[in-house]
Amino acid sequence: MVECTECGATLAMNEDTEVGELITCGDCGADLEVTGMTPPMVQLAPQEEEDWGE
Amino acid sequence: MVECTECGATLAMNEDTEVGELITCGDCGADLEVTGMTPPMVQLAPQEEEDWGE
Amino acid sequence: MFVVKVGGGAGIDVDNVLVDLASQREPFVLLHGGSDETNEVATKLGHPPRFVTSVSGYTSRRTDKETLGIFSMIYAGKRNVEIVSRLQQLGVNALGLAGVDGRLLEGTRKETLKVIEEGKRKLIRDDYTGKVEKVNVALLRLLLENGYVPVITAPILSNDGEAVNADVDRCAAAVAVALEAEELLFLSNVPGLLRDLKDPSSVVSSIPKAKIDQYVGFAKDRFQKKIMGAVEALDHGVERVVFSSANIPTPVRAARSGAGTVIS
Amino acid sequence: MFVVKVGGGAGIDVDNVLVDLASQREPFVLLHGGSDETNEVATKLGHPPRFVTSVSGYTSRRTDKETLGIFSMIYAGKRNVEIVSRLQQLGVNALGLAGVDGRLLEGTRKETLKVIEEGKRKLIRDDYTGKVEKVNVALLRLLLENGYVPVITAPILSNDGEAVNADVDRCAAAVAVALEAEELLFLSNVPGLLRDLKDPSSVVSSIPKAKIDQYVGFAKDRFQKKIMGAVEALDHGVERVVFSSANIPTPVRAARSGAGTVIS
Repeated sequence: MVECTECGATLAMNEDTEVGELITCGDCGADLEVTGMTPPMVQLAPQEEEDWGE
Repeated sequence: MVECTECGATLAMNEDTEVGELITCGDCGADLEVTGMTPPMVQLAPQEEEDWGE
Repeated sequence: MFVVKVGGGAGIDVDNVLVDLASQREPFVLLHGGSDETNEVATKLGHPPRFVTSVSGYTSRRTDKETLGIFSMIYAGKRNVEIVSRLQQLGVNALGLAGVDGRLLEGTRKETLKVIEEGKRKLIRDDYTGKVEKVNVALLRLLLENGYVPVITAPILSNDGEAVNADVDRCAAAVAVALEAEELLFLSNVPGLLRDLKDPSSVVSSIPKAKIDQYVGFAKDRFQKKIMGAVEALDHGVERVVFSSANIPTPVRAARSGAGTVIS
Repeated sequence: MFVVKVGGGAGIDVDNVLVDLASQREPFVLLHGGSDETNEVATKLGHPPRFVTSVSGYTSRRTDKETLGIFSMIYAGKRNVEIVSRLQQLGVNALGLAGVDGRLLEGTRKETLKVIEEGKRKLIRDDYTGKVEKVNVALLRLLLENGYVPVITAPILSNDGEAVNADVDRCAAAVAVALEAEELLFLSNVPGLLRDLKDPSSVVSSIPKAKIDQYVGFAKDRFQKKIMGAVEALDHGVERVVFSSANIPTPVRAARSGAGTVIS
């Protein structure tokens, strides 16, 4: 389990989650980047100026 | 055996001679390039402007 | 002045393009890719290519530091040297440049990349990819005015002085706009935009820029990017963008006189 | 104006040289090699490097077509891009050029090469090696006058428009002469010409050009070629040639103020 850095909600993390993976907070919808597994840690993922890719 | 293209002398060729090898005619000293093995063939090797290499 | 981009895919007769370019009187600038050969060499070097799909559905080459090195070996090294020396042999005074040279092509490196890999959404941080935003047109004019023909490829230079991978199609569009070229030609192993991918004769011969949205649907992923590049160029002054085959006789002359798909 | 050639061997701190170059006020041109990395990649690609010794005793890289491709990948590709982008990062407006670009370095390809291989004298015909004979100094001046710093490497262009391998030390000498540079610096992983190869402190500090023959004996094969290049440069107007280490603090400044072996 890990706490959403934006709204504090507790998020479940399934086994095969990896560092670098993006998960969405069920409560506030924030995009979170998994930065650690033991212990599980997340941070707000950077907002990316999405464009049609390179 | 093969004939020297410069002076006509007959030259012996040992077994491990290869195409591309240089051999010198015992009689006239010409530098000959082996261009074939079966049958053995030679031609005068180009005169190279020797310099200190690249 | 026209700009030609010749693809790096397998089955593209680059020499066919170079021979035709050598007979052109009008000034031109050439850009080239090298994707297939990069994949081959990367695999042989034990660092096989990986492609990632961005969350909005576009694929691009996963470019970590090692991949960037291999990318430079082929694009800026082997292929650029081969094309430049072949053009010199054909009497064209070609001069090869990667985007890093003299800050010819600059852009922002994407610090992070949101991608989908094996069904998972991931954030990639060590990707050396960027979007071209600036062209050193003064350098291009300097070389053109002194009789040189620029032969340009990636990598480009990021704002903090790093070499980064960039889509050469998009670089071609940026160069065409910067040079105020009338025409931008994309020559590759496809005859143009096909209504039916399996039917090479189903080439859409011409598309008015305003109706581009009706046709984008035909294009598959990579081709959609090419069309985006074309639209960008047309929006900034380029008059005609042509997608045509590199493998037909006199492919440059043909593309300039209506072969393939012409967007204008 | 001075010319610097930084080696491509392992153990050469190229970045150390680039940082020092970035602080130089006087205009300069940089040349670089890439031999060790070329050997590594050639081996990984299953085409390991082979060196042949000419009948007069000089070794050079056996350069068949495939080797030439790998050679271009590293010299003109990966390494040139790395050096140019690092210099740009340091505020130097570097512009990378291989000898083929704009016919910067031209020379005669050796149609045949008489070599000794496994004790046999052989004639090699498909070797892509050449000797630099012409420098496009107008191109160099054009770039220098417009604020660009040329970063030059092989391959060069043969008279019949083929890319060929060439000794970059010799190219550096030819560039120094063409630019009428006062100084030519060779920076590598050796402190200079050593009286005793095993004793790094046995550096010969200075050699008057007229007495070069007394010292050539100290040099082993590859270094003899470097000295030949130096003599050639001195015979054509270059005032000082310095062989010094790339790995000492401020290696360029040190070499310009007497470190290493100075021939003048």
